[in-house]
Order: sequence, then structure tokens, then C-alpha cells
Amino acid sequence: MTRLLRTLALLTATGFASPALAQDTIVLGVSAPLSGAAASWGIGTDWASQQAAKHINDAGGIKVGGKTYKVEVRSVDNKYTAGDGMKTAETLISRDKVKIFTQSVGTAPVKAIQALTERENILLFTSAWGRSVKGPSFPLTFTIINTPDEVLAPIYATVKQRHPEVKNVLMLNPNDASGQDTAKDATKFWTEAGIKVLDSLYFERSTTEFQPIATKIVSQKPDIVDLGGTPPANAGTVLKELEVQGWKGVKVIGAGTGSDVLVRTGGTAANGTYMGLAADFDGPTATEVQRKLNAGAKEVLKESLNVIHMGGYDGVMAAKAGIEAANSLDPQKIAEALPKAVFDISYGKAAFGSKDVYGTPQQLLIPIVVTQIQDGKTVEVVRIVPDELKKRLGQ
Amino acid sequence: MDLAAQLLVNTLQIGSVYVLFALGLTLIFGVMKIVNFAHGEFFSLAALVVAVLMPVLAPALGLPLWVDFLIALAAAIGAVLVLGTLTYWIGFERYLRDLVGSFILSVGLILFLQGVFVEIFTATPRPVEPIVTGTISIFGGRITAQRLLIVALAITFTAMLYLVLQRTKLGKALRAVAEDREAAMLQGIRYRSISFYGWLIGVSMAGLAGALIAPLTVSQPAIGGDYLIKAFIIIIIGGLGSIPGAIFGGLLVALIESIFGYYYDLTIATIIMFVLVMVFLLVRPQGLMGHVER
Amino acid sequence: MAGGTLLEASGISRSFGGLKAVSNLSFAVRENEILGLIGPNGAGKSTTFNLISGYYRPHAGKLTFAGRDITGFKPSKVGRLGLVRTFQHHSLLADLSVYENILTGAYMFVRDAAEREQRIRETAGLVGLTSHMDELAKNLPHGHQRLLSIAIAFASRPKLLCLDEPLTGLNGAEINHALDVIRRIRDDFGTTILLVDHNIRAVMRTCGRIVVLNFGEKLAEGSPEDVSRNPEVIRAYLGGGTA
Amino acid sequence: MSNAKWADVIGWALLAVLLVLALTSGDTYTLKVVLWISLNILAAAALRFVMLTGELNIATAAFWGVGAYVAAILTAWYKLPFFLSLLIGGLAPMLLSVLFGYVTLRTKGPYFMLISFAFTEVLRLIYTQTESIGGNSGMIGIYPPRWLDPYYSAIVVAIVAALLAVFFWLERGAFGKLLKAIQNNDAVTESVGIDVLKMKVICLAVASFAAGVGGALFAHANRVISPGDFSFLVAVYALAYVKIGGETQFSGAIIGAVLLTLLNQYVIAFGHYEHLFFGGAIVVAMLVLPNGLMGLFERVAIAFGGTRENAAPAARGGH
Repeated sequence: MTRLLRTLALLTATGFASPALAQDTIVLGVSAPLSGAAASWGIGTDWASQQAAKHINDAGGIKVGGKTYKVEVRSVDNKYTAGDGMKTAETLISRDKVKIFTQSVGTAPVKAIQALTERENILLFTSAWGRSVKGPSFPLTFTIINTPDEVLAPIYATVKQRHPEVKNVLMLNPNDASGQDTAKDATKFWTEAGIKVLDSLYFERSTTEFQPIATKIVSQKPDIVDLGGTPPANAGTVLKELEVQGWKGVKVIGAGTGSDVLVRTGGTAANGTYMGLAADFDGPTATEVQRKLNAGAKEVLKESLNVIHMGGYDGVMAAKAGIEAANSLDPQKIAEALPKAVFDISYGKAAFGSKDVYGTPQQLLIPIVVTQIQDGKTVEVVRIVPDELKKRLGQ
Repeated sequence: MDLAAQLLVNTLQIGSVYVLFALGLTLIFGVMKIVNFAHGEFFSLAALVVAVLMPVLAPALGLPLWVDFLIALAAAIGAVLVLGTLTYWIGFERYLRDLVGSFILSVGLILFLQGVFVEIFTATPRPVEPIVTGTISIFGGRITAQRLLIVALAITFTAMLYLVLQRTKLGKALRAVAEDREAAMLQGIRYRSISFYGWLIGVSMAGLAGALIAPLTVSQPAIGGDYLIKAFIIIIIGGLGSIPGAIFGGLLVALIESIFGYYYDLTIATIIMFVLVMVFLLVRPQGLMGHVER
Repeated sequence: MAGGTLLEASGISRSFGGLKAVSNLSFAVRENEILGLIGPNGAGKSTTFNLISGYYRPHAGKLTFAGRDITGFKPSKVGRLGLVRTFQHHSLLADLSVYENILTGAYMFVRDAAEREQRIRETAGLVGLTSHMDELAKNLPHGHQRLLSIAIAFASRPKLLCLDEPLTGLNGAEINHALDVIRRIRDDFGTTILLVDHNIRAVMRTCGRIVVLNFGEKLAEGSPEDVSRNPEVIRAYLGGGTA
Repeated sequence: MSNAKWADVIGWALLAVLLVLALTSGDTYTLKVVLWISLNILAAAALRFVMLTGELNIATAAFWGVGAYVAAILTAWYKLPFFLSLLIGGLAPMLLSVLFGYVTLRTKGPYFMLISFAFTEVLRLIYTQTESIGGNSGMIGIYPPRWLDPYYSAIVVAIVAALLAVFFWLERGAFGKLLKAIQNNDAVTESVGIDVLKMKVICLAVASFAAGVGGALFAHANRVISPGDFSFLVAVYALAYVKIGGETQFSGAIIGAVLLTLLNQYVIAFGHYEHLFFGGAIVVAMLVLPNGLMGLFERVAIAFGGTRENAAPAARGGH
């Protein structure tokens, strides 16, 4: 409850209706689910974003045109829906004069917010998956985590190489924009890898009983089950049910993020699972910043950070880099300056790129990591630093 | 794997928890004539308490896991009773037999309690280690020993509730009040205290369901919502206030979920249930098992 | 003087869970008469009322009203045809004013606003509630409430007004007033009346003819004098409890 | 002037203030808040209108959603004129509500409440399964015509005020009294020739037209819609406005919507505490203001020498 009291104190201090701000503060927006079934994504993202703001302020703030600004992150609950995403984003934009959203989670709300931000000249950083949110028609949108185009080809290739006998795959995804986009991309990449897609199933995010789905999967006898964008807690439950019902095959979670929750829910059934987004922020390849953040999150949130949470931190850092590179607070100028900049984020030095894939350089270049659960531990199987990033860093 | 057997096994294990949850809801309706939309929050609370205690108890006590589970279950019911007493005294007592007032109160409670639960338990999904391991085959349908244990417990609790209602003085009073409040009051039954006990038993059933589901799934503060919608369908089909109706409805809903979830998908299954409810209401507005009114 | 048949029930039956509440009952209400329907508790009077006013559907038999087969008609349709009833319990719109209560009765039958206003005044005047127009029905004294329930029904100016125990709970003076109102409705407006009440003496005093029910069947029918001398009726009342 | 009339004056005055703000304010945030308040007023009034018959119609949310989707499809896909799609956005749910009502309004109280809840959720699930309207992610790019953009809030306030005037006129007239009669005692009402089912269906149809127009206005204000926007919570919030404003008075819906929308704007800043505070506010209001703010107002008025009204009965659901 201490956080609650602190927030209350803060609100009382800053006034009632619209928290007034000191002149030299930049307000950054975060739009993420803070309630409901996906709340843990939003709450972790909010926390990581606040940490980034603290780091920046502790280090003296952001300098623009000779003036120093403090930053403040305001997170709003998009409830994972387009409508609430839109409404809360409008409040941040029109009331709090937010010019940059440093992280936005959930494809449906992000698509909604994007319609607004692109029109009103506002910068949007997002972890939304789909190709449909990127490209030349969205010059002010930047993606700050790896997405199917980066991750899927390497992970599927790894699976194919280690299990040459597999012929077909069955996919399960949450029934929403994120899941549908994932399924679409996954179908493409599996087919390119020479694997037949038997079926592509969906489930509602609020589902708690996965037995009927598991029965359905098992009856089709797939060689591989790809849980795509299924959140780790649900994925673990599905894997456990699959094991109970006697299925033994190759387990893949293309867009799998948190591995400790997966292990806790799946138990031994999670062993052997390949994941595309499950960076281990405690492991030997994690940076110092990531390890510290992760330790902090475990203490405060009782949860390890995942890639989407980390996107909250990286979004704020990228925003700072963009502002300083442009030496301006104008989103247009920042968007022009960002692709040229090389800057510090939680992964170390990073930059935006991938123009050859998307048509515009708006994809954050960070290491692509394929991990596998082995005896309950997350083990890196493949680690690819994008060639483009190497080039930009002069390696 | 024999498909029919597997689907039936699925039905039984899904249904047993639905039945418990819906029993509480229908009992509260019968006695208080309100629909407790906050029922899911009691479910969530119990699930969260079990999910939080299990990993703590095991190393601290060094007892067999099933003993830990029983302790956690008792603690969960304790928490539910405390919350139930508070919400009754502060709120529901004033909204007995007021459908609209209690509805809005319970919806306010949903929002409020979810906020509080996120604050206390965090939004992180919490799994629980298996209490017993192993898989058992029933006529070719496979079920974990864990789930079998849960099903057995759910059936036991349902039977206990049934016995309490049929045999005890309190149970008879509860049924009398549900049947005809005024007649019951004429016989000297104190409605207010009876409705309080009815409420506590009702929310405890939700709590039991939540505590039992905790080892089978991952618990987080929003977990009750999915069960709530299913439970509404169950009690409409079974007839509001009808105990046998809730049992029948719970198993029917689980069967539909199991079969249609297999052949189509779970959302289609839910839509089918809703359509079924519409048809039921058309044919028999008082539900399948409801009393025929003169 | 009584004329032709307004309502005819022929062989109507209705049972509940095997219990026959009304069985093979036939009787007729003649135009412009006041017909009394009496019988011991549980004789089937209320069921009969609910059957003829469409609240229950007969399992057998036929109902004819003003030359029309109304068997199985909804209550609202029966009401629109001119057969309107009052209720024993919950006979009012408790949270509405007297004015609004009577307005509800007139609503379907008078479309013109001024005419409707006139109808409401006239009806209130007839039962003596003119000075209570803005009071809520639930705040009225019991005697006024009984009169108001008659006023609601009569505001529709029905052909047949069926009164279900309008005298229950009234004192002597109130009973006389209510009976006076009932007689005036028949005399001044030519309305036919079917009256059910426990107050046998009052029914005898007011009605031209009486039908006696027992155990869902017709026991006797005739003038008050005939009926009161009928040994079966006497036995039913002495054996069956309250009169 | 009696308390009830004072209450009406307050309600209409609030609407007038909203209209003036919408016409004169240049601040986009103020305009947005005025817009949201107006839409919430409409939802609350539509819900309350059916409450006059005693039924709690959670399907208000469903018809709100149908209006939104229909109007969105018409303007975004078929490029129909905005006002025409608005009209059809009202008529489509109205027609649907007649079918729905004819089937379900034979039940009452908790059964009708639960079935209207089920209907709302089933429609929402159907949207999620319909890929052509974007499934779970919904539709984007639903714009009002460009020339209307600066006046959009004012147009919304005006339309809402017009629909409220219709509700007000109907409620004050014989029809409204009839609805209250049905709520009070449907058996007596039926005995005098009134087809209760038909009246309830008409009442529902009127309310659903307004809800549909509300949904259509919402879709064009938000420019995006998704199934999650039309869950039963829409009706829950509407009911909260009605209850906290005070259900006995027509103005209760207005006052409740104004206050709670403003409160919600405030609690948005609480991040993930939003739920906690909004839910807490509803609970506290239910505990300290059993008759809502209008009830409080009446008590204060009586304390200062006003007269107790033989006011219209409470619009209540259930038995």
C-alpha cells in the first residue's frame, strides 16, 4: 500500500483536477493494460518506464537548446481495448500535452492510438507486433521490441535444424489483433521453413480452462505445437494439459516472453520449449542495467521483467536520445533525427533500422535471442546481433 | 485416447468447479433475491490466497503438500468469510431484495476489489506446484491425479452443502426463506440473520471453487470474471435459486464447453450457451428446474 | 331489468398440478344484472375470475363475451373488449397518484386529452375521491383504496365489471357506500356487474341472481332467496368454514 | 416551485452549460470532456427510460454497440452521409430491440436483467468472431465529415439534448405514467386493456433508438471501436450515473453522468489505481446516498422549508 499512499501524496501535492507541472518538465505517455487479465504487462511496463525516468532525472535530465528538462512518465490504462486506448490517449494529449508515447502495449489499442498520433503529430513508441502498424504510412511510429520479422525465421530455422524429422505444426494464439497478426506471420515463416501448418486455433484472453483446446490439439497429432503469442501463464497451462493428454512433440512459443512464469505454470511440461522473445535478464548475456532493473522488479512487483516491460525502459531512453539528437521537442524533428542516432538503452548501444524490411528505418535493432527451457532453466540457444546494428556500431 | 471418454472426463472436471461457483450464486439469490455480480471477486480472493500461501507453506512447515493445501484452503475460506462479513455489514445488508441497488453496489465492489487485489497480490499470474502427481486413465480418458483430487473435493463440498440444506435447522430455514420469505417470517424465522448466513455460505462456495481451481490454473485478480459469466448462464438454465438446477446447469455448461470447444472453439461454445439460454427462457421463463408459479 | 346473455362460460375447467381448481363450470351473466358469485374458501372463485379475465387459460370449455368467443384471449384483449376486473390483493398502482391510477384505467379507451380529463373527473366523483386526486394510492385509507380499485376498472367504462371482493376490510358505513357506488354504476351507466365477496349478506342484498361454487363446481344458481334456502348451500357453508 | 421542478431546471441548466462550453471553448480537452459527458448522459437516460417500466436493461450496452458498428460501417465503408448513418445507426438497434424485446420482455426482474446481460455479451463475442469488422481489434478510421470536426462536440450536445427532450416529454405525458403503472402493477395495468408487452417493447424501442444514436456518435467521436468497448460495463456505468444522480428524477441521470465523468477524468491520472478509486466512489455513493444526489437535494430542500413532493415513483428494477 505504500505505493498507493505515495501516489496519493503526490496527487494531493500536485493539485486536484489536472496535475499541474513545473515549466521545465517533459511529460511522456505510456498506454498499457493496467487492469484485467493483461494487467501484469502494463504494470511492469509502467514500473520500468518510471525507472528510466528516474535514471534520466538523476543524471541531470534532458538538455534541449541549452535548457534542462526533467521527465515524468504518466501511464494510463488502455484496458487492452481500442476505445479505452483512444480515450485515455486523448486525455494525455489534450490535457497533459503529451507529445511522446514512450511505450504502448496491445495491438488493438495501439492501432487506435496510432490513428490519432500520426494525425496530431505525436511520436509513438510501441511493442505492438504486427507489420500493420509499421511502414512509410506511419512516419511517427517506432517499434521497440523484436517482432515476427526479426524473430520467427531464426527460431523456426533452429527448430528445423535440431529436429529434422518434424513435418507439420499446429498454432494456438489469443483471439485478438496481436494473436491474429502473429498467426499470419507464423504461417508465412513456417511455410517458408518447409513445415506444413495443420491448423491455426484461437482462444479468448480471459480463458482459464484449456482442456478442451488441448484435447483438440492432441487429436490432430501435430509434430510441433507453436503457441505463438500466447501469454506465458496460459502457455504453461496448455503445455501441462498437452502432456497430461499424452502429446509428445516439439514445443515452440514464437513470441514467448516470460520464461519463469511459463516454468512455474507448465512445470516439467515446459521443458524443451523454444521461445523467441524470452530474454533472460538475469543471465550471463544480460547487461548490468537489465540485471539491476530485473532485481528491482522482483523486489517491488514480485515478478521478473520480460521483453515488453523492458520496452517501457527502452522507449523512454529512446525518446531522450531522439530529443537530444534533434535538439528539439518537436515530434516531427525527433522522428527525423532518431534513425540516425546511436544511443544507450537497456541492451547497451542500439539504433533504429530495418529499412529494407519495412520501407522505413523504424525498428529497434537489438539482439535476437532464441532460448530453450532446459530443466526449468532458460538457456540461450542462438543469439544473433543484427548485421545492421553491427555496422552502425562500427563492429 | 478415447475421444468420447476424454470429453466426458473434461466435462466432469470443468463442471465440478462451475457447479460450486454457481451454487453459491443461486443460494444467495434464493435467500436475498439479489444477483451478486461480485461473486467472482470472492472466487479470485480464495484462489489468490491459496496461490500465495502454497509456495510459502511448503518450506516453512515441511508437511506433506496436501496438508499444506488444506491449510491454504482453510485460510482462503477464512479470508472470504472476513470479506463476506465486511461487505455484508457495510453494504449488502441495506440492499436485501433490491435487485438494482445490489447490482450497482456489487459492480462498484468488483472495480474496487480488483484494484485492491492488484495492490495486495500484484497482477502477476500465480501458478501452484502440483499437490499430487501422476495421471490416471478412466475408460480411455486421461486425467491427472491432481484434477481427480479436485473433482473429488468439489463433489464432497457440493454434497456437504446439500446435506446442510436438507438436514440442518439452518438449512431448512434457508430453504424456507428462499421459498416464501413472508411465510417463513410468520413461522418465526429471523430473515435478517438467515440472509446473512445464506450470504456467507454463498460466498464461501465461491471461495471453495476458487481455492480448488488455484492448483489447476494460474491465478490473478481478474480470474473470477470468466466464471461469473458462465455461472449466470448456469443459474438461468437451472432456475434462479434452485440448487439441483445449479448442479444440472453446471454440468450442462461444462458438457457444451467440452464438446463445442473441441469441435469448434471455446468462444463458439459460449455463444451457443447464450443462445441456449434465450431458448430456455422462451420455453420456460423460470428455468429448467424452477418452481412452477400458480 | 336483465336482458340477453353478456358473458357465457360453458364447461370451463382448470387444474393445477392435478388439483382441479375449477371443473366443468357453466354459468351466464345477463346484460345489466348484478350477478353474485359466492362460495366457501377454496371454492374456485378467484380461479374463475382469472379464467374469464384471461389471466389463466382454461384447460377445457369455452368463454363467450358479447357474442364473441374469447377463450384464450390475453387479459389486455379481454379488457379492451369491455370485460374488466378488479383484484383482491395488490389492486392498485401503489406509487402513483389517484389521478394517475384512474388515468391508467381510461388510457386505452379515451384518446382525446380533454375527454380523458373529463372521464377521470367523472370517475373520481362517482367514487368520491375528487379531493384526493394528487395523493399517492398507497397513502390512502383502506376504504378509499378499495373504491380506487373500482374506479381504475370503471374508468374504462366496461360492459362487464368484475369485482373481486371489493368489500373486504370495510366497516359498515363504508360497505353501504361501496354498495351504493356499485348500484349506481349499474343503474346510471347500464354496466353489468359480476360481484365476488365473502360478505354474504351484502351480496344477497345487492345481487339479483347468485351462483354458488364449491370445490370448483357449481353448487346452486338462482335468486338470493332460492339460494339461501338451498340445503346443499347451507351444508357447504356450515361444513366448509367461513361465510 | 416544487422540488421536482427545481430538479428539472438543474438538469436542463447543466445541458445548457455543456452546449455553451461546446460552442465557445477552444480548448480541445474541454471539448472532449463535454463530449464524453454528453454521451454518458445519453446512455444513462436510455437506460433509465426502460427502468420506468421496472426492468433493468443491460442490453442498453448491446444496442449502443449495434448503433456504433452500423454507423461506423456506413460511413467508413459505404461513405454514406454522416447524419444518414446516424439515423440508421439508431433505427437498426431499434428494430433489433423490437425482436429482442418481444421474445424476452415476457420475463421480468432478475431474469430479464440476466438475459439482457447475456445478450450483450453474446453480441460482443459475435463481433470478436467476425473478421470483416476487425474481430477483436475492431474498426479504425471512423471520421465525421471534416467540415463538422470543429463543431462535433456541439453537435453531440445538441443531439443528446434533443433526444433527452423527447424522453422528458414522453415521461411527463400519459405514456410515461403508463410505464410507471406497468412498473407498479402490471396485472392491474393489463386488466384495463393495456397490452403490457407491447408497451414495454415500444419503450425499449425508443430507448434503443437513442442508445443506437449514442453509439453512432461515440464511434465517430472515438474514431475507433472494438468489441471490448461494448461489454456490459457500458450499462453498468450508465446505471451508476442514474443511481448516483438519483433515479427518481429525470435530472438524476444528467447530474450523475456529469459528476462521475468528471471524477473519472480525475482518476485516470491514478494509472492502475483508476479502478480502485472509481469503484470505491460508486460503493461509497451507494452507501451514503441511497437515493442519489437528487435524494440528498430533496432532503436539503425539505430542511430549508421546502415541501415534500408527491413525486413520481422511483424508477426501479425487479419486483
